[in-house]
Amino acid sequence: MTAAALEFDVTLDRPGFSLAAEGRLEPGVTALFGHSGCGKTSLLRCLAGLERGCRGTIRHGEQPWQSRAVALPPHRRAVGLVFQDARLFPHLSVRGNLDYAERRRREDGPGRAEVIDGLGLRKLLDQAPSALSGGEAQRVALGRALLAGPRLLLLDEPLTGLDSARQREIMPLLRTIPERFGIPVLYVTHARHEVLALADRIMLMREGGVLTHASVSSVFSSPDYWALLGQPEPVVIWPGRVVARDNDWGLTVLATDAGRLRISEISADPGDPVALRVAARDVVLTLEPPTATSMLNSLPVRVESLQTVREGVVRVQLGVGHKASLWTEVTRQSVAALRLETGRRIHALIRPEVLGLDH
Amino acid sequence: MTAAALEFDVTLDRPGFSLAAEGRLEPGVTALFGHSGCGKTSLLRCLAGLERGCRGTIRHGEQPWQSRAVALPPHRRAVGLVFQDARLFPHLSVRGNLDYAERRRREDGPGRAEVIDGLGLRKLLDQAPSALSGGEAQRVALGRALLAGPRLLLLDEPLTGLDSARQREIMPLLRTIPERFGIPVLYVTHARHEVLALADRIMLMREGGVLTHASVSSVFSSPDYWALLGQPEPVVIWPGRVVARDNDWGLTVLATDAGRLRISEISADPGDPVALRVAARDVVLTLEPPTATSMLNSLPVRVESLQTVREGVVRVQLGVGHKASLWTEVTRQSVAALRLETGRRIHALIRPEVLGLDH
Amino acid sequence: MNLTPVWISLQLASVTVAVLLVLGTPLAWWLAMGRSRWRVPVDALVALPLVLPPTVLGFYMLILLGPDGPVGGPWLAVTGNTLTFSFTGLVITSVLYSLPFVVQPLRDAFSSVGGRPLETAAMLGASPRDAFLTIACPLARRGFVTAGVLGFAHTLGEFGAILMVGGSIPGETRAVAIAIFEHVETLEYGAAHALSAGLLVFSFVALLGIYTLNGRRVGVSV
Amino acid sequence: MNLTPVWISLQLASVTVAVLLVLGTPLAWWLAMGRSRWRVPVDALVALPLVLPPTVLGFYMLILLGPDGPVGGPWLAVTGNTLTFSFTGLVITSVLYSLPFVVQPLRDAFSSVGGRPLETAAMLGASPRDAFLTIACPLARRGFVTAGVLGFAHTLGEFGAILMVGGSIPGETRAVAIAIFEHVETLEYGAAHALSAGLLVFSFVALLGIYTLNGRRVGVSV
Amino acid sequence: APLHVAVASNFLTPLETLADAFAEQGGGELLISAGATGQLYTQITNGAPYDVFLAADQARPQRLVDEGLARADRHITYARGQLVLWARPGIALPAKGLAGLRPELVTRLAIANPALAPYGRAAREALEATGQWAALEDRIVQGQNVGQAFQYLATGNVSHALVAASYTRHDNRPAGAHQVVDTDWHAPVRQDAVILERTDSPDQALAFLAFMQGPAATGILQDFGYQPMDESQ
Ligand SMILES: Nc1ncnc2c1ncn2[C@@H]1O[C@H](COP(=O)(O)OP(=O)(O)OP(=O)(O)O)[C@@H](O)[C@H]1O
Ligand SMILES: Nc1ncnc2c1ncn2[C@@H]1O[C@H](COP(=O)(O)OP(=O)(O)OP(=O)(O)O)[C@@H](O)[C@H]1O
Ligand code: MOO
Ligand SMILES: [Mg+2]
Ligand SMILES: [Mg+2]
Repeated sequence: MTAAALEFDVTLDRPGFSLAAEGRLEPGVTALFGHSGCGKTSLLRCLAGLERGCRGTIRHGEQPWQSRAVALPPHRRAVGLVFQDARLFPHLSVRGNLDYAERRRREDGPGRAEVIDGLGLRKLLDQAPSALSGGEAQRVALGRALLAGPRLLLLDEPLTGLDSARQREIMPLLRTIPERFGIPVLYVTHARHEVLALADRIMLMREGGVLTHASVSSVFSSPDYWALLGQPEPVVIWPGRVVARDNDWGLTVLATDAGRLRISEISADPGDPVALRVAARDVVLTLEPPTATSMLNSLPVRVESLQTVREGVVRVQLGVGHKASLWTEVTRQSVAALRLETGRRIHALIRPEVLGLDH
Repeated sequence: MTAAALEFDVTLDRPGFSLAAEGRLEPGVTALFGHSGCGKTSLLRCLAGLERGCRGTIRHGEQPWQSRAVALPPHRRAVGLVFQDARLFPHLSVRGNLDYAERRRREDGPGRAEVIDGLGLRKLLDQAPSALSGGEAQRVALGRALLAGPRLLLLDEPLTGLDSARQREIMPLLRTIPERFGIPVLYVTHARHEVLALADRIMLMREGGVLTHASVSSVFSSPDYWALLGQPEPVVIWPGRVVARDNDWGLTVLATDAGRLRISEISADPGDPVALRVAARDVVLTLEPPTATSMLNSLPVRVESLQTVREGVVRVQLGVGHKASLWTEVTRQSVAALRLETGRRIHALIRPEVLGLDH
Repeated sequence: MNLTPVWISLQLASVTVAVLLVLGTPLAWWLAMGRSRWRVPVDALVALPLVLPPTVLGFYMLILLGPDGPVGGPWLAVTGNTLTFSFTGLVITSVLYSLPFVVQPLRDAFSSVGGRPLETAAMLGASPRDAFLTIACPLARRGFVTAGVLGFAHTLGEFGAILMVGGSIPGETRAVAIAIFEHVETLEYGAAHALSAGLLVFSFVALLGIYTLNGRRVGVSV
Repeated sequence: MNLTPVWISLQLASVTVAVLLVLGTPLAWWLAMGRSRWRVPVDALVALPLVLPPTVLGFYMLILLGPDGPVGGPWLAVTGNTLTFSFTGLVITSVLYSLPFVVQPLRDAFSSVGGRPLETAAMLGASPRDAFLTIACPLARRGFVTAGVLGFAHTLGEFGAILMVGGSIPGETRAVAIAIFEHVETLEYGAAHALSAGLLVFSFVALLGIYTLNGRRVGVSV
Repeated sequence: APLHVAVASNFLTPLETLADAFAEQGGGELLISAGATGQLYTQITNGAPYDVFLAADQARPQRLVDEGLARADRHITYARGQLVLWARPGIALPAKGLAGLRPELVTRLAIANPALAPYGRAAREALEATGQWAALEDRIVQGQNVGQAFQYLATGNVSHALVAASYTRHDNRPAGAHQVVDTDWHAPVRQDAVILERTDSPDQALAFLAFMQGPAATGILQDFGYQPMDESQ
């Protein structure tokens, strides 16, 4: 099994739209995020070799896929592309669609039973594609792509149209595949919770260009991108590490840049990395650390800045520990009651959410 | 303009699946929610007259659409159905698709300019359907259905695949249409935030049957349905009414069953109804009402019940005022620290969210 | 060179194709979409005229359309004209003989279009007729072109049956195929070559025009 | 009744359809999917054999395939056999003459399938050849049936060109169409009716079987 | 090997009878290919594997001789056809022959194509000579050969036909009266036969031509309505 990265620098010109994207995909999940029509599907198609007009270079590990001289045909790229519309083969049953992929399997990948059970396809095997519901078809398409043993997975909104219970069932499968088989996954989605649950890195696109490509935590924590992410409120994502388990109370203790934090027990061992999401609404400011509350974590913080975001609402940036930062939004009245001003030290109760579990 | 309700009691039998659904759709938005494959699309198709095997009765106002004796053909039902896949006519441009619908307009409906601008279609008018991105096609399909002036709108995941900025742009249009034109809208979605933002009522389906059909607030507030709704945490939705505006502080004061609550200013006049959503994570329990916090609302509450939902996490039901109820989840440690037990009186800080605004 | 046979053939082919499209379109539609149990037998029936040698088909048409025949008799009684040896008789024969070339491509095209676009149109208020005309037919355009081309070309080149039913009356039923045949038979190879070449070049240019105009690519997204 | 002509015709039609499918499938594919600027002219060219009257086409084929012809000459030199008045010659003639009936429905079927299923197959590791055989062809099945039916029936009924190139040699090139024709010519109407009826009934049953087996509904979701 | 005879289709039925007689008398089997004279000629010039060609006219055999494809000394006239006027049942034939035909009684008159078929040419000559052509021209329909002209009559589509006399002797002939057209009105329809240069069985072919000119054949030909050969031929 080879764990090769994909490097690309491609352009595509269409009347009224042009794509110019550059990047490097490591094994692991990269979320591709951007407004409808910004060129996500077009980029996937370029990487897969399906866009004739695509110019530039693409290299998978040592193998050039596209350059001035070569253009490896799509079927030789060992790409798995799950299209936005499921595109099952109508003349084959669900089983036939899966078999088709499995017979052409290129490299190691998840096993048939694993795929069928992970995606809940067993009951559907004998059905014709035309007799599937929208979400059922989408799952079959995903399973089919996985069974073909790709070296690069391009997923165009694969969980869109699925209910959240089903999404939660499928996510573990999607999360483990890139690690187990050492393949890069480029995952298009419009759902922030999917990015947070699945992706290691995020590539933000706008109008055919790549705006940024960085870790999910740094992009989500950066105010510059909140608008594009469609975040209604400020958020930070802190990397952390499990340091202890408090079995008496069913708690797990984490070390973060903001200090030690306690959360309700998660199934992770000391040393394991975790990512924590703290949204503005998970932060309560108080003058004093309260005697007892249902919020476990109380941190001394310093007001870094104040900014009125709309009538009556003030966005407060807070510093915690040495380098951690935090946001919340309070009313004008709270600003007065808490006497908030830049530099003021105050207490924050926070309720961090561990990413990669439920959304 | 007639504001007629749709009553139906239909069954549909397929190998391995059977639908049996009954209900009454009033003008306004009803969300149709349920797991993938539970029969949402099938129900829509039955109502539209597209399923030959559909048995039972459907009546729109005074007009029977289906009964033992009659089966009004689909095109005479004045239904607008936005399919899960956009289904634009490939031989017509975007403009042609819109024109097609407008020329066959049946009753009053939103104007052309309103639809084009509300859905952001102006730039796309001359494009061919095959040259649209997934989300663009979805928007055109929605616009086309609106322009045809339907008396009943059936929307099968119309906003799925759109980024949240675009969703926020479209929602106002979708929200006003049922009121302005007196038409019932049945809206299939897997996204809770869309239900909360758009729907008046929700119809929950499971395995071909209608589990419940009631107001969004009562269904979301009922623990029975949280699993099916895919809610990771308990939630209540409280109906409320604007009683005053505190212009000094940019606050709006609401009267609810839980008492008076203050929220940051919303554009509503005294007397206007609002719906408030309070999720478990928006509730902080404290022993005493704190001197000053960034949370505006502090309520005396009574512990109604305690239930361990998973290792280390206890779900607490709280009573507020005379009839309001509230939920939160705390750690086992907090249960001890706050000495939580049934009947105990304690304080809750809550941060209610007004529905129908941003999600 | 006498070009009358050319005009007769062009007229015959045009009228035949027009009649075939008018009759064949609803038939093809019914074959593609119908749910009757007669669908399959009728489908099989449509192809049968092809199986008979043209002159034999012509022979049976002579019986059928003749003044004593089951069709020609009543026709004569009503109109006072015989069907055989008339342009009308030629059209009927050509229509029967070219029927499968028009109906089958159309049927396939309608099947490919399928029921989904029509459902969509119904949801926008289009009646089945409206949807058929504004959606199904445009989407089946490729089938119409193929049907038209095959029907037209086959009628131009057809010869045996037309000869029988038409009686090769100069200026009336002597089509170009008969004329070329006569030139070959009478060893007037020059004239035969010239007429054949003219026919081929004309047809080629016409087809080139049709195919170019038509683009033949709409709806196929690659 | 002498049934040899029937066997000859069935053989001829089978071989012709087989050859046509083998040659016509890639050609139709290229016409449907190719991007060459020769696509449209070739498309127009394919329909041309239809335009000529069969006997005239037969005349040109006779010259082309004859021992002094540009095809028949080299063939004679290499194989020692003449192409004309042989079964092989009949096959070549029928293939040319029925070409449009096979290529055009196939071309339309491939166009309807479009490029998307092939893209999908490529993403699962299928080579273009593999995808063509396992995806495009099965999805174009309706086109294959139509192509086969039209090609077979037209070859069964064809007569003028075959008579010219084949010479009606009993047991070798006298096809059933020629036999029926001769029966009619020699006033043996009884034999002609019997053979014609047999041909029609056989064809009808065969078509019924094909259409029933085929279902002709897969892929159409209504 | 059987002798391969290409025959003009109007002579196919007599030839089948002759072939039986020829075989009976030990002449061997015949392999018969029928077609229009013109077609057969074209085939022969393009290498058709025939041994003997029985044409419906004299021109085509002569051309083959001129072109060196047939041997001049093996060129005979094997039959002399007569033209008959045939009327549908219920229509009286003119007492004074073709010249007396009343045009108003003719709804349609079928002839073979004069450009292609010798009987067609003869029919036209007879109509012109009797002055009927101008009156009937717009009611004349043409079959590609005599056989087709006869089919028009047999299927009831014409009231009259000018066809070969051989049909009057045919077992399956349709009802209706017929009369021979006076041979003065048209040039005689002479049908010539040649042996082709390329034949592998010249002796057998020669034997067949001899048989055709023999008494047994003459009887059969007369039965089929062909005139005996003039001695001058
Ligand atoms: N085949 C095509 N021909 C021409 N323009 C196209 C074609 N496909 C897409 N476009 C245009 O290119 C742009 C990018 O489309 P693309 O499908 O990549 O968007 P996307 O980011 O995937 O959007 P979505 O989230 O809505 O699927 C859009 O403006 C679209 O209109
Ligand atoms: N044409 C069909 N023939 C037979 N069964 C079908 C057909 N269409 C759907 N089904 C089955 O009927 C059930 C309900 O399908 P339906 O499309 O109504 O689901 P849905 O609730 O819309 O799901 P989703 O959210 O995935 O779109 C599914 O189990 C599906 O497999
Ligand atoms: O048989 Mo002939 O050669 O035309 O009548
Ligand atoms: Mg896309
Ligand atoms: Mg659905």
